[in-house]
Amino acid sequence: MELFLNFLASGLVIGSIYGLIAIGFAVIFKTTGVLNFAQGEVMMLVAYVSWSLATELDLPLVLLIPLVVVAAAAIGALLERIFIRPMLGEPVFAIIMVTIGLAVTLRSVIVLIWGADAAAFDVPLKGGLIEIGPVVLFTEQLFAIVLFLVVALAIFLFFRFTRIGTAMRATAQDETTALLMGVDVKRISMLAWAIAAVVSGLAGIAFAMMISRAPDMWFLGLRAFPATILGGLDAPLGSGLGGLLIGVIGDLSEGYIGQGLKEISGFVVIIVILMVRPYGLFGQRELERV
Amino acid sequence: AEQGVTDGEIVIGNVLPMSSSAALVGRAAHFGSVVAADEANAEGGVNGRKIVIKTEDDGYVPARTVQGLRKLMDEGVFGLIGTGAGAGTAAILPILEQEKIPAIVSFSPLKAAIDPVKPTVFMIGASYQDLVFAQLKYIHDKVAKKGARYGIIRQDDDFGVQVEGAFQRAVKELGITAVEPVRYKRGQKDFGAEILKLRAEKIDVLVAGGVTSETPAMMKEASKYKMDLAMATVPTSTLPPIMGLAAPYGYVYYSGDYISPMGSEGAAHFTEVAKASLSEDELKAVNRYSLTGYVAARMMIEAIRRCGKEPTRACAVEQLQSGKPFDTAGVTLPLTFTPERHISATAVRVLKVDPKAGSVTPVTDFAEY
Amino acid sequence: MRTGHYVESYEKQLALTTNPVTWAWTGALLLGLALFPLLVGNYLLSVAITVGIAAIGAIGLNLLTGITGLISLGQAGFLAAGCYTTALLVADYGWPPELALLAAGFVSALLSLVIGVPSLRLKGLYLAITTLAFSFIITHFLLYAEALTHGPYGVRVENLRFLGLDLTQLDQLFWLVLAVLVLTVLAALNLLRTRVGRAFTAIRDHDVAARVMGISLTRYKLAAFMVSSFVVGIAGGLMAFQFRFINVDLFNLLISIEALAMIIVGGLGSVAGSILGAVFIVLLPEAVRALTDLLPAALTEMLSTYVYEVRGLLTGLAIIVMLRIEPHGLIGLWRDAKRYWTHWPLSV
Amino acid sequence: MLTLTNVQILYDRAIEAVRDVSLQVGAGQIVALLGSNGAGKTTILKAISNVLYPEDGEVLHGEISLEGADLKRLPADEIVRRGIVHVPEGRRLFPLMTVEENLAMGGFLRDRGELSAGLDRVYGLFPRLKERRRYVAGYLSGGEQQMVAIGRALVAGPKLLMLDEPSLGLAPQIIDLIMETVVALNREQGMAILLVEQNAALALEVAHYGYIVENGRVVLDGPAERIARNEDVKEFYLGCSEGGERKNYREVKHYKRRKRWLS
Amino acid sequence: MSALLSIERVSKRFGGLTAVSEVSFAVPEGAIYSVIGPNGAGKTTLFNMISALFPPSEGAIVFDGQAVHRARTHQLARLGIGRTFQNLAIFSHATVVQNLLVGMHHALKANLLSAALFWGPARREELAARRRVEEIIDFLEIEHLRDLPVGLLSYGLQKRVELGRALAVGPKLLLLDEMVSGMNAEETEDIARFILDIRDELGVTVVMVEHDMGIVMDISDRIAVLNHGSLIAEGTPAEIAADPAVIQAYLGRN
Ligand SMILES: Nc1ncnc2c1ncn2[C@@H]1O[C@H](COP(=O)(O)OP(=O)(O)OP(=O)(O)O)[C@@H](O)[C@H]1O
Ligand SMILES: Nc1ncnc2c1ncn2[C@@H]1O[C@H](COP(=O)(O)OP(=O)(O)OP(=O)(O)O)[C@@H](O)[C@H]1O
Ligand SMILES: [Mg+2]
Ligand SMILES: [Mg+2]
Repeated sequence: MELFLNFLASGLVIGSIYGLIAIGFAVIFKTTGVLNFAQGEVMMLVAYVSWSLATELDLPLVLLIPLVVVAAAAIGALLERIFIRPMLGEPVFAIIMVTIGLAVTLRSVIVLIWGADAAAFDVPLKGGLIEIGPVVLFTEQLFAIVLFLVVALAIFLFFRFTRIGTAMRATAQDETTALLMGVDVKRISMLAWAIAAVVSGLAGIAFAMMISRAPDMWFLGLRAFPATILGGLDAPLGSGLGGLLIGVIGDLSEGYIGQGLKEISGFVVIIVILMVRPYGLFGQRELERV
Repeated sequence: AEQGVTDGEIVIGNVLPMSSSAALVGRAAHFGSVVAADEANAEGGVNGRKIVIKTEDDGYVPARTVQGLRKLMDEGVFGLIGTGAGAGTAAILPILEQEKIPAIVSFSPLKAAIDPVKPTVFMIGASYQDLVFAQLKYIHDKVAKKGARYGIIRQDDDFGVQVEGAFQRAVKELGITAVEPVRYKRGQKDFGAEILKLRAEKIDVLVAGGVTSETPAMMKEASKYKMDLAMATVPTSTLPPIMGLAAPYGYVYYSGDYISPMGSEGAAHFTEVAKASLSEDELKAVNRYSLTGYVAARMMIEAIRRCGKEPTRACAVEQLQSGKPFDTAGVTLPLTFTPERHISATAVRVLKVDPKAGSVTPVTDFAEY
Repeated sequence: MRTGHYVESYEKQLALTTNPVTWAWTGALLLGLALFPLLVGNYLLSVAITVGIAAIGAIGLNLLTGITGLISLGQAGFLAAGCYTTALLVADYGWPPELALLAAGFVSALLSLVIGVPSLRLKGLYLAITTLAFSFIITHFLLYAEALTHGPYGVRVENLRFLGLDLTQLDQLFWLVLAVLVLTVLAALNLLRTRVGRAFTAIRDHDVAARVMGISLTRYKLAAFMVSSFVVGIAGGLMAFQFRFINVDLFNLLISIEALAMIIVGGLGSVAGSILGAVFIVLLPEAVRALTDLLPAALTEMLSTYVYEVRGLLTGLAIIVMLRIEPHGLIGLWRDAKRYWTHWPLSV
Repeated sequence: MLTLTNVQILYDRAIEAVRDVSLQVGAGQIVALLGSNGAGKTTILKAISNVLYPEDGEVLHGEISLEGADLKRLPADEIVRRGIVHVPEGRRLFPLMTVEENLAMGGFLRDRGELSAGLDRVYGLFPRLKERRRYVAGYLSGGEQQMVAIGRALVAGPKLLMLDEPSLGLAPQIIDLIMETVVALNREQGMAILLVEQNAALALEVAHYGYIVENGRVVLDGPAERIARNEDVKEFYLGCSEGGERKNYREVKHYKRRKRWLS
Repeated sequence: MSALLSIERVSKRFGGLTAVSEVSFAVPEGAIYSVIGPNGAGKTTLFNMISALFPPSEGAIVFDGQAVHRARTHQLARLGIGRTFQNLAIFSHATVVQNLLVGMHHALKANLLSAALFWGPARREELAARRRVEEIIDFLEIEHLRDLPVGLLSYGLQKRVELGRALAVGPKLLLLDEMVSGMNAEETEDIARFILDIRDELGVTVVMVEHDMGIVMDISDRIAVLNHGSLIAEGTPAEIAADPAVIQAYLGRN
């Protein structure tokens, strides 16, 4: 039992990271219909920028986090403005391709600025141990889980209760009509990118604090993508849960089966679940009506 | 004249991951070879010719390793000292063999490169198997208590296979008590479940077979449960950034190497010449892999030198496998190859790494395992 | 101006092209390509071989994704299946490479049925992830089924003679790849002008209407999967010839993304676009490399360690700029250019 | 209040969908815009709302202004803010959202009070929608969808309402209802209405003024009654035979007379 | 005249909603038969069941002597049912010719291999199909649009192409869902003429759903009226026009 709980906790930790990134994917998809292949890179960029802020300014976490949120939002909005905005109205696939190009670009930019070495992300919060019953967690690991819960709640409230949230959904379903309703589609798209950058950026920071900030962090993005699908592409909250699930399943299967099944097990579960629910656990099914 | 040889120059090539996540090692290796070339050129070159290093970037993509090599070949290259990493080396082996290009593999010891012997392909450096086994033997003999339990976490590729090979050998030869090996997929960074599993097995010794930042990540998880571990690792764990990452977790661990660590006496000569030949920025990129690059380049250059005025590839190969020792300026013991044995510098020294103090100290002498 | 060229019979309507000019161009192009090895060095030749194989794979993917609208991120898996089939059959079972190459297609196609059947219910990115999952499972299998696949050690292929060609020679390998590419292009174009290809596009454009018009979704989606992965499998088989030493690292996720990039940049649903896309994506890093090599030495010196990042940056930007200029891909650019020239001097 | 002068519109920088169209909608007026399929009516409405760009459409020449202010440069949301609301052709609901969410999107720019008042008004007008309010819009029948589309625009509280084929797919009773509503909105609230219709008889019955567009050009305009008396309009738009009474579709001829305005 | 299509006590429920409830009527062979009713009455749902897009919750549909309500959608084209859709369902990226050719799908035989080779029979049947398509193009007077992508055509023309595609199926029964909505009098007239010709010259039975009472009353042989999913009247146009229930539920004051 103790072992099981620890596996569970460790799965939840990494699952929280996946979950946050997955929320980022879903927010952009839900509003613009675009799969952002650069999500992992945006996350990495935010993590690096935050790292620099943290090392240069030596701020306590309570001040650092708001600063980082602002920076991340700015980064997301800026990227959207420069790279995505001009593609508005073009075929979705072209925009997806732009995000692939953006991913390549960002990876290089990051190494260009910060070099190729990995470095520790040290903040005052780091290093403490917390015991919850038999489960032991580093403070930063607990931080990741808490971060996930807070962000998930915020996202839920946002889409549920704000008009902008509804407008974002509307935009994804029919951009032109959204325009006709007076929705500023451009601003919506920018907002989606900003939110996604903040959410996944926080994941990047949490991850960097736990492991390190390194130029191959972007790969986490691709790993979190299946989580989005598991939860449902157009369901940010569901995607987040998908992330948790993938994390937990991975660690449990590694723990009890082994054989390098950590990653594969997640995929097997996805296949099985999609057979039963073709639009993920929480996704809305596509309309088929003539 | 032979390919890559002109009136004034001899071109030696590298195909290395200069970009991508492996750039940390690729660049270091490149600069190592540049230092060797500059050193030779400063002394008037090789029989009147300057050594030119040409490096192609493969971005850690095997298909591009092949293209890099083809490009070097088209532009004229005498021999190769950087051969891409892992799968990249594998991908160019058939070409090296077919075109009879002298090559010294030093960057990632790929068993297939020299076993069976390929006529023109050489390798310096002990296999990962030897590197890890040396540490296990040391730990078994000197460190661990009687009846200690040994665990391993290793990557599920050819590199990981070699690491596990050492582990299995230790089981057989040293009679250690081993628990079920744990494998992980390349790219994985979180090791919560893996460590938990080994903790449940109550291990005392861990072979941490991560490539780079994976090793500190394993240490971190282990430190969470205050596990008392002796750890064997692979050579990358002596790289400064990796040591930096490992420092907070309080573990002093072992590593093994066939070259002297940076900052040690053996590397003193290299460090000195490097200062003369590299810029400030470039010096920052120098690490252990610069030493291997340096040694490989030095050997290639020396082989060419021994061939006299009209060096040919055939001659260089012959010189390399002549059995006559090559001096490596103290980085390793003098090295030799023979026609039957294309691997050298297999003697390994166990190193004790104290990341907090930033020190890497040899705890054994060079020995064959 | 190409006026005055009329199509007079249905026979001609159906032909791939009736225009003598097009025929002449195609002929010249093929001849040029066949002579290519005599004109260039090994580097360009090996790049060309990579382009050729990539183009075959991209056509395969485009049949599935561009034409039938089933997005796949599993290209790496099918490539790996084909590549390992050929390599293992030649290396361990002594099959002649000719047969082993065909077998690559068939094994890959069969495998796609395993994936296709459960995927029938899925759409869009949900399908994409399932294919991705299967490709991970395939490579996992290749890595762990050591007895069959040599696992992490990889497979070495020797003695490659193919219909009298010596495939260890780059020029002869090039001819083989070119021949396979030409056959693939012809087969794909033929498929597209018959009921099968139309059924594929119908499914993409409106699957309900397609069903009402008598097209069985099950059958044609599976057919699309099979045809596509047959072609991709063949491309994988050719990779076995190209590398002669293979292991699973050749088939990572980035390959799948790159394959998708090829057909998007080239033009979704277009055979010619697939080829253009493959050319673009494979050549881009090489072109950027050549370009940075042209920089004055002083500048390169200054960039020193940064030059590789600068290259990566330029590569990414090139993709972005290309799509901003022509969101419909290179094939759109090509069509625009053609329209321009046929209407010249009336065009502005 | 709305004026278009010499407007030319191109798609893809190549296809000229509208050339040299001028039209006006006076305050408190109902203006009918008639024309056969592909004439360019929808394109004109999209130009006014400034939503051509996603389709690569562009107003190349001409002026579009509302009460003297130039509309061409304004973003779509600003145009809505100024009171021009456009009911697009073919319903264009947000198919995955519920009926009520769709209607609420119409009030995106309005405050909560106005929004709920708007919803109530629409439910009063189309009780069927109230029954279906929690229903996902994509599953509604064609006609129900059309009701949502119109309702959604009304929630926005327009000064100028542009209706693109509102009668499309609606049962005769509902068409009557909608036309009555249009007239009522116009009479009671002074709402100006630009009505694109295929059902010319209906449109000319309620409109004050009419334009006939063909092949991207205005071929005829004038007060509605006058247009209704035009011989060509009678034959081609109102389906009347030479004599004046409605033709029977069973007796349609296989040849056609040329339209005079084209000759 | 015998019944080509009979609807026998058919019901359809979506969750709690009964969209069609115990509807029965028969369409005689060679008839032009209209189904009318208020919005949401269940007309399209009925069509969807006839073309086997989903099965009825209860009841049977018999076409040409066969029970088809449990058939697979794609089998119906072969049996001889063609249809158009209320909300355009064309293949918008394909040209007019290609759209029509898709309609002929079931009549062609080529399989994967022969198609890839494009040799012998595969080639011959494509030629024959192309000829047949040209006849339909002539019939619908869309010669000038032959090679245009359908997505670029205006709404009315797209509907015409859809009609052509349904004809290409070579149907015995043609289901037309709101063919003339969004068309002006002139275009409606064209469609009326086509429908009459299709019945008279090609001998195809037509069932249509329309809200345009002009065309319904003028060219239908019989009319069925649905309201809230139930059949409230059935008869000749004259009978329907005079039926008070129909006037109350549907026709209104006009
Ligand atoms: N996105 C587009 N790209 C290219 N051409 C277009 C586009 N949209 C419309 N067109 C063309 O512009 C012309 C006018 O189209 P529009 O939709 O405005 O006509 P309409 O009068 O509204 O017709 P309908 O009564 O059928 O709705 C048509 O010839 C059409 O083919
Ligand atoms: N697939 C479906 N899922 C759920 N409800 C549906 C579905 N299809 C139709 N409905 C509901 O069934 C009812 C009948 O719809 P149907 O489309 O058959 O009406 P209709 O008679 O064709 O109306 P219209 O003339 O407006 O097109 C409607 O209330 C609609 O909301
Ligand atoms: Mg229109
Ligand atoms: Mg209907």
